[in-house]
Amino acid sequence: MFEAVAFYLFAFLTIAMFFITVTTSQALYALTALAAGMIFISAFFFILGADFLGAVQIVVYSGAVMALYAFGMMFFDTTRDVKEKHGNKLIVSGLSILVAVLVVVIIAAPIVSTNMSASYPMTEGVGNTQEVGMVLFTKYLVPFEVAAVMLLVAMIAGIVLAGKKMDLSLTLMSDDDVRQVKEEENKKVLS
Amino acid sequence: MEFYLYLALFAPLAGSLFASLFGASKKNLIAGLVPSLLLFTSFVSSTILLVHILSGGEAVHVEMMTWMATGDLYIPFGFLVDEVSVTMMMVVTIVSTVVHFYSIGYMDHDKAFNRFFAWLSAFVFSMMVLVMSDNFAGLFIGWEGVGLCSWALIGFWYHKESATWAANEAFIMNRIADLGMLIGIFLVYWNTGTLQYNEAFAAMPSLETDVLVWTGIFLFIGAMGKSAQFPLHTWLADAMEGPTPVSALIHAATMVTAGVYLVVRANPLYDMIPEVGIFIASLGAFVALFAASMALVNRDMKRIIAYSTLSQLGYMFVAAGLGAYWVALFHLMAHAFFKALLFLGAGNVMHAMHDELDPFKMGGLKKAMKWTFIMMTLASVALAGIFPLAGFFSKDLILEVAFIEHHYVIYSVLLFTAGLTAFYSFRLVALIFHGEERYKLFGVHPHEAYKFMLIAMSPLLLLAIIAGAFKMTYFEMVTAVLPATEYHVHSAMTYWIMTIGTQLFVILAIAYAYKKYANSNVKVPDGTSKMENRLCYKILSNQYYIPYFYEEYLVKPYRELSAVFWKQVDLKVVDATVDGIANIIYTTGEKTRGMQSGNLSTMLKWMVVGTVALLTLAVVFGLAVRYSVEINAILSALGVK
Amino acid sequence: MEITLNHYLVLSTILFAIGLVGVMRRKNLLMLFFATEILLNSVNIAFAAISHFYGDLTGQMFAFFVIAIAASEVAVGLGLLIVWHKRHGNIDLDTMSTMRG
Amino acid sequence: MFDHILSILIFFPALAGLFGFVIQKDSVRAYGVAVAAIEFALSLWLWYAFDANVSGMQFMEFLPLVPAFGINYILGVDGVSLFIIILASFFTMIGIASLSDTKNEKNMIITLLFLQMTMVGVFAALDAIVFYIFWELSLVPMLYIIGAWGGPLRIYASVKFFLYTFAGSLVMLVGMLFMAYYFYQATGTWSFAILDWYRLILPETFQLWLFVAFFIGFAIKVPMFPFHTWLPYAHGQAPTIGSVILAAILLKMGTYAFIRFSLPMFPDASVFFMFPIAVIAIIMIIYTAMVAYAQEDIKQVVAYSSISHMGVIILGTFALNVEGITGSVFLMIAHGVVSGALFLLVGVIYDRRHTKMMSEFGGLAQVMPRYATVFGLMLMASVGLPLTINFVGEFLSLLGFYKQSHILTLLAGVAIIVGAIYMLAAYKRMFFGNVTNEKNKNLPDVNTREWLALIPLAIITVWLGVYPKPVLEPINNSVESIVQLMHEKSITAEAKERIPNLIKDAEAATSAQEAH
Repeated sequence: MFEAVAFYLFAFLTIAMFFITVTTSQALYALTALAAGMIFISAFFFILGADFLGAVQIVVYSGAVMALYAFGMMFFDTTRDVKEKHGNKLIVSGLSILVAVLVVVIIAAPIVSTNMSASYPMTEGVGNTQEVGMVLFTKYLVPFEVAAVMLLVAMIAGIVLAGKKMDLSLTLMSDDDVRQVKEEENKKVLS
Repeated sequence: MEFYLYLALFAPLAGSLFASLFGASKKNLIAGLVPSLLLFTSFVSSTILLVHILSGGEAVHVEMMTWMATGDLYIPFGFLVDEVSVTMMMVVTIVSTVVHFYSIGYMDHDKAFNRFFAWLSAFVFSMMVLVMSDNFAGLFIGWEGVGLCSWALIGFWYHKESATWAANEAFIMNRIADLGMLIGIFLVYWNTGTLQYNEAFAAMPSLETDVLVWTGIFLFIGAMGKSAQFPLHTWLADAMEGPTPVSALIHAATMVTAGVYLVVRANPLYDMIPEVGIFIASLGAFVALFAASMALVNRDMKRIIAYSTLSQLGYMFVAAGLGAYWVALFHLMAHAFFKALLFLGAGNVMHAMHDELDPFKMGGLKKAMKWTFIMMTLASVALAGIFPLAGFFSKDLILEVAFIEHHYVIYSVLLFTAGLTAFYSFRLVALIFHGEERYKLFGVHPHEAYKFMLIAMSPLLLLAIIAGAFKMTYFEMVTAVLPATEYHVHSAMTYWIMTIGTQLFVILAIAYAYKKYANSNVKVPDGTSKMENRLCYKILSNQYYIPYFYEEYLVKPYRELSAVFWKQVDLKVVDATVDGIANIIYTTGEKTRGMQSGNLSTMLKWMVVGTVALLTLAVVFGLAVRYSVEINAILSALGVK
Repeated sequence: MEITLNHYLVLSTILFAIGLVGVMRRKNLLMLFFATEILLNSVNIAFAAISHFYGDLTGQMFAFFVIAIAASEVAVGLGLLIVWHKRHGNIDLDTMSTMRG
Repeated sequence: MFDHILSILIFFPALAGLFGFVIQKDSVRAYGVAVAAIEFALSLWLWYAFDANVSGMQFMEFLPLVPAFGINYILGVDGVSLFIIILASFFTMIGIASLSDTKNEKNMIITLLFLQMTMVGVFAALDAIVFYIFWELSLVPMLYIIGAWGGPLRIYASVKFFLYTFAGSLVMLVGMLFMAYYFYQATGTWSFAILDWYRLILPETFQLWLFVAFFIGFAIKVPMFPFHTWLPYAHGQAPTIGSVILAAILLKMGTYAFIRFSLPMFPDASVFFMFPIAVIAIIMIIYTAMVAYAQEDIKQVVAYSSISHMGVIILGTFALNVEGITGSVFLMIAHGVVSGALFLLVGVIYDRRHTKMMSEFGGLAQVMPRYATVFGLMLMASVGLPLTINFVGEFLSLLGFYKQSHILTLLAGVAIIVGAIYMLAAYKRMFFGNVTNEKNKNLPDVNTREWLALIPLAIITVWLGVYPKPVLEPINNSVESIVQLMHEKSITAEAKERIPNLIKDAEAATSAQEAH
């Protein structure tokens, strides 16, 4: 009973948050709603007994990703609306639902036909975190390491891309200098 | 003897090659003399071979080398001199030697003197290959070779449109027949496994009649082309565009008789299929009458003689078709002599008249050209078949054959044709040599041909007169290989009535011709006289409208269809289809290019659409796999599998 | 009222649909990133649920890697976003048409 | 050294071509002629060393390339390919020697040398992948020749040529891959070796599909009706040397491949498709001959006549007996010589007048008698006059097919009539009559360089027409082994009946002789 109540509650909250995310025109609202939604999702993970995953979800999304977005948004004027032209809503939502249904059908198909057996069964009496650790560092060691490298690469890439001319601080420069820098930029773009 | 065989065969080739060395240079008498002398050598060799055969020697058979050998097929260059081929060799070498020497005079003023001799000798070589070969493939070599030379010689004066047109017509029409010949050869090969005459004929009796009939028909189609039988006859008259010695050699004496030679050579085959023989004989009789009728009104000296040749070829086919092969060959021989003589005489006249061909514009030439007059008259007498000249012995024999074999229709047709022959021959002679000297109206000063030309012609004259005397010698010789049927009318009474009757009939025809055309009332026709406006005159002078028919209903449609095939079908259908496919791909790219608007949002939408499509496929295949048993059941119920 | 796997899958479907709607109709590049996160998370729920109901850890493992990829994507994506904004002063999707064919 | 004669034949011209880049412009022609002459000498040596009595492959070479998938560099020649290789080296030689003044002569000669590599490669390859690579590579130099030295429509023509043939050969590649896969399924090992494939007996349905896949590739190359339309454009736009090589060698790839692949690998399918293909061949013969008659451009006449003759070759190939196939192989060589010569001759007049329209000429026989003579000789060879090279091939091809069908052969035999019609009509328009066009009055006759190319061709034309045995014999032996293989491999009763059993026949013949 508790499980059901929790499920429906969080389901409602998640859907609501994400709905706000995709509909609001305010970037800040969207960001906030997304962060909330992420945290609510972690609740499902806890309900499902995937404690470690839930923790990771909160840490990574609500912590790292959101912070990253927040910092990112500081670079540009988030208060200014991006003018959004909207096409045919029916097509958009129809396609979305169709894809979603199909994805679920495909994911669920092997389960429905009950021809799936657990290759890494959960052992009783062992904590979820421990189990995850066991599997992650044996069977999935190589992918794990690859993922680590990937994250490193992504980090460096992010810095390099975003951090060009980091030595110049626009706030500390005079207006003329800023204009000059801008012109140079424009030239580059034009060329 | 082999040496003489090779000498007879290759001397003309050597002459041809020698003359062609001078092909592009100025007139050189050497280029004419050497081939002529080489041909004379060939003639001497042939004579030696003839003597050898006559004295009871074995047939000379040599195999020079392999030509084609693949699978079971084996074709050598084999040559055979037996009684039949030696006869042909004699005819060919005699006439061609005469024509060669004659041509030295006739082509005297021609720029392409050297080229003429190159081709003429090449023709003789081809003809020798044709008659001497011991297999069908070799025969075909000669067959096509004479066709080539005939093409080159008809179109010798290639700056004349009519000459080149006639050359191409002759070649193409011969090709049509050659296809039949080729099919006949294929039939022989696949049914007997060989193309050698002796082996093939030996294997034939064991074959089904159907096969033999088809073989006979196809081979005869080949013969029809070369011998210009109906309906492939039109080229022969047009071929008169060539120089007159060419007409004498190729289109009277030798090449056109190749068809007769083929039938004679294939006598074991035609003996087995008398029904085809009857067809050949009937066609021959028809052509004899048909060609003679066209000769009646024609106003072109050479064409008249050409039609007469055609008519005589009809006679030969009658004899060959009725199984009297030796008679056919005999008439071939006799005809070669007097017809070549006639042509050469016509050549003299043409020379004298500056290439005028209309006999109505001549008249009274006997004073200026006494010798030519005598020769042509004698040749015409021989042609008409008056005793004791060559034509009497050979032509009357054919009439007898038709009579004895109980083909009275053919007999009466031939008899009637004999009358016509006499009439048109002497119409020609009368118009040219008798009556008023109409040529004066046209300001021509005729002169007799060179002496040596007349001397060159004299052997032919001699032979045209005395050839009949050799009948029995000849008969004994050739019947070694040909069926030796003697044709005697049962009662002597009938025989005499027939012979004398025929003679009288012919003489009457000659007299009528003289009466009508040798007087001084003959005028140059201008298209107004009553006779010229008669329907039958028009039909005859237009050659039964057959050339017109060919031009309108075969040549033109072919030309138009070709243009349609090219312009409409090839460019607008076949090629356009290919280009169309390319264009579809191209325009598809051009159209769908709009999809790549560069707008990320649109592209995302397309991405989603693509995802939908792929996922749907996945689901569908998943379901299909899952329910494969049921699907198969349904399909089999529907009868698909 | 038992909560079954199907409930989770339905939830996942709904979230996925919302994410796709976001992907297709937002013209703000940043919002596009948000929508992508939603898509990834919706699938994560499905993975975790299946993992739970079948007692198999593979689903969770998958979810981990999905999260890792999402994090990298954000890092690189934001970097590119910033570069773009520096160049053009906006992050409107409709202005990004250099891939026009 | 001569163990690797085939590799040398293939790669020597290419290497020499590479080296050619550093040669001085003035001396590049001499260099090209020297290279081609050496190559020709080597190919003659190949002929000399070739044992005519052996029916199988000779001078085999083997070098593993991708052993895991059975892709190996295998070379070898038999009687079928030997003479086409010689012809290829011969034509490259006289092509370079008689090259008229062109811009970028150096590039042209280097391109020709590369083209020679691909041509020899195609005919020597015994591995499907190697064959395919050379097959496709041959398109590149030809594309370049047409595209760089061609007429005004050269881009269209070269692209059409390339895409059309390329599309066809892709289908063929699919067929090859499937064949290899099937081979893997049947034997457990991968192999692309043609000789391995020969040993595989395929079920009839597979044969049919594979035959069609290969057929499309080959038919476009031949080119067979209705895939022929690239050819007139390619010929019309290509420079003389391009047309010569295209007609003499490249077209033969298609017909050669029929004999190398389709017949021995799919005997039942060959029998199954024999009559449809024969009908196509007859359409090719008659239809293209009529189209040729309608042409106004002398080069197009020769181009369409090529298609017409290729029809006879196809017909001979699908006679499926020794006479027919031998004839078709011989006709390939014959047609190579004759059409190559005709294109060279057209090039001669084009160099002088820069037009190919027949209406521009007329009466050339008076101005250029030697030219007219050689043209006449080649024309008569093309028409198929006995004692010229073409006749032997045409006669044997038709003779062979007559065994299979009387009526169809009769129709195909129309070739000798329609061929004469368009050729003689073209000759008449160009050479006969009076010289009407002022520009033609003072045309120089054939010059030394042109004689250099034409005399050997004329000699071959007559020599092989009179004495074809040296060529016919090796071809015959190889073809016999192919036919025997086909008979043994065939499954259906009809195929067994249509394809003669040489051994049995031979035994029957000997026993019959003994009975005598």
